[in-house]
Amino acid sequence: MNIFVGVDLGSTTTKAVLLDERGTIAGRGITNSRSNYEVASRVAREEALVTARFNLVRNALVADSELAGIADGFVPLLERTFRREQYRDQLRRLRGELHRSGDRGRRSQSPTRLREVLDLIVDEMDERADRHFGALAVRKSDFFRDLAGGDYMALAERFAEPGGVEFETLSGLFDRAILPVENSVSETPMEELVGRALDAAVGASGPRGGAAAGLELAVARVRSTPLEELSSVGTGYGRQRLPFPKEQIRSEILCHGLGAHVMFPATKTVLDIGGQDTKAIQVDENGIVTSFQMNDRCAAGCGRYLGYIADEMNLGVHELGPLAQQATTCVKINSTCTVFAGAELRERLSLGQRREDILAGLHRAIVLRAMSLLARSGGVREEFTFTGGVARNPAAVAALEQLVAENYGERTINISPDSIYTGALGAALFALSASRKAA
Amino acid sequence: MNGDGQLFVVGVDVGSSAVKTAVVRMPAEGADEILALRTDRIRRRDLRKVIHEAYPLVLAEAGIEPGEVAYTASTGEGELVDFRRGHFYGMTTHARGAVFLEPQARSVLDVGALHARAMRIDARSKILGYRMTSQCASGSGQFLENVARYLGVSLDEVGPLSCGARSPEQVSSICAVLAETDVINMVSRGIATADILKGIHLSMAGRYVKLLRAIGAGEEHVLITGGLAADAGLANAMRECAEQGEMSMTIHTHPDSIYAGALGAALWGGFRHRVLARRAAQARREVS
Amino acid sequence: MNAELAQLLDRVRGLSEDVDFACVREWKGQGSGRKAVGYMPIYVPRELIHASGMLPVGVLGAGDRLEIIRGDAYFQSYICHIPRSTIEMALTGRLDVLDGMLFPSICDVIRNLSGMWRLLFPDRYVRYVDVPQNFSPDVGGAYWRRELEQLWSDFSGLAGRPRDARALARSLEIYNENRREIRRLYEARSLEPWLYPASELYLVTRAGSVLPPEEHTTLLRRYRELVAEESERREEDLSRIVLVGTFCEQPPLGLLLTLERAGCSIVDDDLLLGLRWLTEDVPEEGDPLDRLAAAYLECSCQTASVYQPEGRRGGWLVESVKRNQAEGVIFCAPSFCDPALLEQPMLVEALAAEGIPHTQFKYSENTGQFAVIREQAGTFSDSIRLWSEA
Amino acid sequence: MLLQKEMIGKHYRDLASAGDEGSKVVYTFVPGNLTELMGSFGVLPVLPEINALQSGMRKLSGDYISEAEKQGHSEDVCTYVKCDIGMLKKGNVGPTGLKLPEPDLLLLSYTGCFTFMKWFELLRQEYDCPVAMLHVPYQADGRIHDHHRDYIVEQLESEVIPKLEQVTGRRFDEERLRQRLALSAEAENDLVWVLESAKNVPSPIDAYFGGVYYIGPIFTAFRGTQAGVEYYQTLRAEIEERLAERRGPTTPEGELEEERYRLVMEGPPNWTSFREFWRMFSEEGAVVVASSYTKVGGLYDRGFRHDPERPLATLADYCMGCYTNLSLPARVDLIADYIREYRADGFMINSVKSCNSFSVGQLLMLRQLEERTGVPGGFIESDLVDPRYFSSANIKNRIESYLQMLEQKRGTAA
Ligand SMILES: Nc1ncnc2c1ncn2[C@@H]1O[C@H](COP(=O)(O)OP(=O)(O)O)[C@@H](O)[C@H]1O
Ligand SMILES: Nc1ncnc2c1ncn2[C@@H]1O[C@H](COP(=O)(O)OP(=O)(O)O)[C@@H](O)[C@H]1O
Ligand code: SF4
Ligand code: SF4
Ligand code: SF4
Repeated sequence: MNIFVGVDLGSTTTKAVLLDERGTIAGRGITNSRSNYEVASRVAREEALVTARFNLVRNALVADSELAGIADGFVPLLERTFRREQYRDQLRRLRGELHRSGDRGRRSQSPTRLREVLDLIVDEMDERADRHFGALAVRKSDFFRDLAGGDYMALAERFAEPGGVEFETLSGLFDRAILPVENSVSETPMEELVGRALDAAVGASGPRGGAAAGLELAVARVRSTPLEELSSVGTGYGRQRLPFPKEQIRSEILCHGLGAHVMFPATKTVLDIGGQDTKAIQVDENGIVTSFQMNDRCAAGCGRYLGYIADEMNLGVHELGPLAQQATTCVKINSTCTVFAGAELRERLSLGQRREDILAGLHRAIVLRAMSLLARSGGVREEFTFTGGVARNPAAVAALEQLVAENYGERTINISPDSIYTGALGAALFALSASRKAA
Repeated sequence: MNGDGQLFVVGVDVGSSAVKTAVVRMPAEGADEILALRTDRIRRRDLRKVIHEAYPLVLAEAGIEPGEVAYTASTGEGELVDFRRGHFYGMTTHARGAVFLEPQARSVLDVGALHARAMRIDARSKILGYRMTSQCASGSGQFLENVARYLGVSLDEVGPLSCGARSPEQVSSICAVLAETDVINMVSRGIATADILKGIHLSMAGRYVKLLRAIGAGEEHVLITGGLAADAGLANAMRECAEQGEMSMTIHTHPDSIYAGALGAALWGGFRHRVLARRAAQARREVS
Repeated sequence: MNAELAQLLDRVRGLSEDVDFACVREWKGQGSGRKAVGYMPIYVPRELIHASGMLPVGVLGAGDRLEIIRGDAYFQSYICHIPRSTIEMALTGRLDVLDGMLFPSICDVIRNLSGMWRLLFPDRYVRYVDVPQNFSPDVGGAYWRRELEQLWSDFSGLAGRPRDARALARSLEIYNENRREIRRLYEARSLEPWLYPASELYLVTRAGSVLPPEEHTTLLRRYRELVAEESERREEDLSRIVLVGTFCEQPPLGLLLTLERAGCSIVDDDLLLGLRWLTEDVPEEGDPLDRLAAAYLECSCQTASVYQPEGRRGGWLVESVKRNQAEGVIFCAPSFCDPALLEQPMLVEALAAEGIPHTQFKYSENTGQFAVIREQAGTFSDSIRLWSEA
Repeated sequence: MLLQKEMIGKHYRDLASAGDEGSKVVYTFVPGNLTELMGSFGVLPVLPEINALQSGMRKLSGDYISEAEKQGHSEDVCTYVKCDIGMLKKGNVGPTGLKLPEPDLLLLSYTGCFTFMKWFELLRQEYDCPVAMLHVPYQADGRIHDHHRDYIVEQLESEVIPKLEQVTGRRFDEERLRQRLALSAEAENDLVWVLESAKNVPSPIDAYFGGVYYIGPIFTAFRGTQAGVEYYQTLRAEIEERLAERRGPTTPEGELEEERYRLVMEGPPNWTSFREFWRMFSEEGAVVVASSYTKVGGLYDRGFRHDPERPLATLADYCMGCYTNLSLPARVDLIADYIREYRADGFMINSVKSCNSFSVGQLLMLRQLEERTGVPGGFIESDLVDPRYFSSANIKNRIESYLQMLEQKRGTAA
């Protein structure tokens, strides 16, 4: 199968979208951005290839009348199995790195004692893997850093004292070890992990007899289908650093505009709130950008603002929105600067204000800033599409809906669960159309 | 007050990252003496609780009873110190604390978690001029903390690492929050942690030297107070910047610099106590 | 506090917080065909509007009472705040109550704002009032008289009534009386600042930007009487301060309160100059338009927006410090305000020459956090009090 | 270009020796400058704005600005002023390395900017020399009123000329002024021809980055001089040749090969990274065919010429007609016309932090121009001479996105 790749190297996350020749989405992949851009874009791409394979499996099953019944259960099982394998593989590397940095440090603790504690923690993390990837598990994040980090810190707190090691030492070690883990690629090729997952899933899925044989056959066929990349286009904050030639790099503004247009063809106005910048884009009926505005390099008003606040509150970014939605009033936040807002938050908490209400204020603050940008780019026109990571945050969405209604009247607001992939989708479309043109 | 005219005074400096408390003995004559110092990081804890817990502990450390305290003064964000007798403003106390720690100090640079302030003072710690950084946390202590976290080094390591840097990386002023990506960028270009830290120190130092310049600090003894005084890398970078800017000031830190605010508050408290006592005595004399 | 005083203060606070100009709407509703003309702060001859039977309405920004959404879309981050909230009010229909809008020549921001108004509201009456920077009666004076004449004609057209010199003469008197009353209040405050907290004085004065002048004069008088009866207000140990730099964008009320809480007692200020830019009475004799034109040349207050033909800047400030026995000066200018901030070094020089302590900081009308300002003002007043006698 | 360097070099040498030669020196501003009048008195003009921009180009402005801020100037205000004050405090050494003479008179032609007034008041505190204030009314309703012209002429007669007479000890000679005005008009004709050559496709000039070199002499000391006339003759001949050979404009990288985008620019350029900024456009094949900045010292392409027949009135008209003295609606009209007349693909606004006179209202201009012309606009932010406000990556990103947008738009139109 021929595929076209779009990679969006964002400041916080790197996304890849694969299109087939007809322009349908074959796969999507995401990873957190990290210091090695090349690794980030490779991982995102491989992740997308993995989902592409899974999709192929699903299609093969659905196409087969005998197997169609199990497709709904099989693919998620496959995915979970794969993720667990992948997580374990990364844990192995984390263990290695933890040991290595533990040995290097000149600490008062005896290195063996430290190693023992570290092993205790990682062993336990390994056992907990199923909690993240069980059938009913609600996964807190897509990223190893977050999943492992959460477990590690909790366990470190538990084991530090009995193990005679300082918590600070342990947390420092994690911060150090996670970097090389993220910045290198596993020795186990992704294809092999996928293969293992497929085998395991076939084993665990339970069909017997003819169905089992059919399943095995279908899976084998998918495994041997080659996925060939015909062309690729890169975009996003880090696009200049991608190992792509210049003509394969597109401005993220254009990609977001086009991506939003393809997802919601009647889109006129696009708002993208990403990790480190916010863009307001107006597009015409062909998805072509007619004007745009973006903010300055200040975290106030971007996703990182919320990320920072989440850190301050010891929460995950995905927890912020739901909490803020429980607010009874909306506190007015006076600080513009993110760091000062963090301080204001602490101050207000200590004065006894409700966490939910303050959070509501913080969400409103960031959306207000986006509203100005929107106004500057030409206002909110019908239809309006909200993309970027912050579109995943229900409180931000609610605040936006309210402010748009107040200022522009009724507008259709499009939000897709896949909106974080908008830029990458646009890039993939550019890749596809470039290769069509060349042909 | 004891019969011998000595006072015990307490200063509580409520910052945005930590609460600093100091207990000082002020004899009727002779030098004032620090009895106890204490820092309590706030770190997502209830601020009121931190303050209230710290107080008895620091008194115990100083070996005095609550009833013996003549004056408790707050400074910084002192509203929550509801057991205080008076409040003094941050610059007033840092200036006083600085002169107490280093009597020759004529300029004070207070660098805390969110703000930096430069003050020029006289021998009595009177403030002759000052400048503060604006409402952007770029280049603040919190910023440095964030950077350290992204680099995976602890605050104590920051200074020594930076001092050992060979070819510091030029860093423009960057957002304290987005610094993460900038730092990641630098790491991705293979720049050593030490060089990144030194670069950041130099960029911060540049701003601070500018503040000092703006208040007209000349050939003087500059004392760094506040949390970042503990960071040898910053002081070092400041010296380099001052030299480059052909400024002949000398940059100093003091091991107790972080307590300058708390000490200053305590000492001003003692001063006020005596003024008030004198007034009361006078009033009594007038009555009788 | 006396109930009537409390009520009066409530009323003026309500007027200053009202971004919908309800009282102007009310005034217009009381007579058919009534019209109102808005103006940005300073150097606007309100007398001419009044003489044409219209209500002059000061547009002083929206302070912190409006979330700025569209306003920010028109102004880059490095521009002061008052034009943002003003545009926001206009775009949300709040200024529809105004039948015309005047933009005096204060600075490039207000000047360009007048052009923005023309582009955004092509059907409304807009005028840029280019105040002369030449003070010779035959040159700048003649020019100003022509401009005023033009304005007067415009107003009479807008109001639909002929120009009437007698009406103008009466308006001059009414405004003379109003300014006299404000001056009295300032003098009283300078003598006993603890009786007239700056935040109150500000609100009471500010009411004059939306009330008819006759009504405002009565209100001012009543305020002074009520305060005199107020027995709870006692002298406190505060530093006497002159506040400067706040002539256009209005400081949030919280700022004035903060200064006072930090130990500064304001004994003179340059707030609300739009209501008091003429520092003496306009003479009652002669052709009223001539007198009004001449008054600008002879007795208008000095601000950063007006050229000073001779000498060094800041004489008036030193004089105010001395007259009011102030112990220091606080420069408090809106962020990004070029006139005020460029003026400051010259004023500082004048103060330094006299050994008058001073400090400076910036605000914007919607600043909500005063911690830093409190800290600086507090330190300033600490330094005056703790060290001054020693 | 060489010729221009020589002219400027000589001017600064003359200035440096002004004290020895007994020449009188007048400081004044570019918009509304009375060069012909000053010339008729034989005084040498110093233009602090030009010094500031030169300091920016030579990367000295950062130091100067921080010197001024150290003296108590706010970081918020116009950096031209701070750059100038800083230069003064650091010895007043001009762009060619020669010391500048102190002013005998500050001629404050208060045209199109309030900051000018504060600037010269600040200089007056330093030099204690006389100031002649010329208040030029703003063209708020888009036209010149007779009584405004009269007001300016009266000020010239009662304020400016007497002060020039007093400083130089010479009497005002109207005939000499007329001669100079005639020379001005001649050079102005050629300048307009050069600027309008950009109507050709491809354009032989860049009317913004290249344009600043073209306007240099006529906006400064050389209007109304023979040298000025000759400069514009030479320039015109050069462009005629270029046009005949269908050659593109000069860029920092040599001649532009392919004109891919035609742009109109609003707002002054950034000086501290002038070449880098220029390169961001030229590398992508973007040529600026018309700009408003090249009109700050006179709007000649809309018909105004200095007129020797009405010497003082023509000066008044000149002052009132400078670009920044135009109302916002008039500015929008002008740029919209440029976009049409010069067949531009797009327009771009460089909004500089320093200059409220230029910048306030530009975001509204952007909207209005897009609506009126149907051509998309781009918006970038930088500063004149403050290196802290030139974020290269940011600006590049915006320019790149903008140009790609134009290209994409063209792709579908075709
Ligand atoms: N599940 C989620 N719930 C809420 N917010 C999220 C979620 N995922 C991402 N975000 C927000 O989105 C931001 C990242 O957005 P993204 O569009 O990926 O940015 P970029 O393209 O700059 O990397 C994060 O800073 C975070 O605030
Ligand atoms: N040991 C240390 N080494 C380096 N920096 C330190 C150290 N301890 C504290 N800091 C810095 O000092 C800052 C806190 O300073 P402090 O003066 O206490 O601020 P505040 O009064 O605002 O709480 C922290 O943000 C941190 O960056
Ligand atoms: S104001 Fe705060 S969020 Fe914005 S750039 Fe500065 S540090 Fe970053
Ligand atoms: S605050 Fe200053 S800059 Fe802003 S409009 Fe008023 S005078 Fe102009
Ligand atoms: S504000 Fe603009 S026109 Fe005025 S001096 Fe500064 S740069 Fe020049």
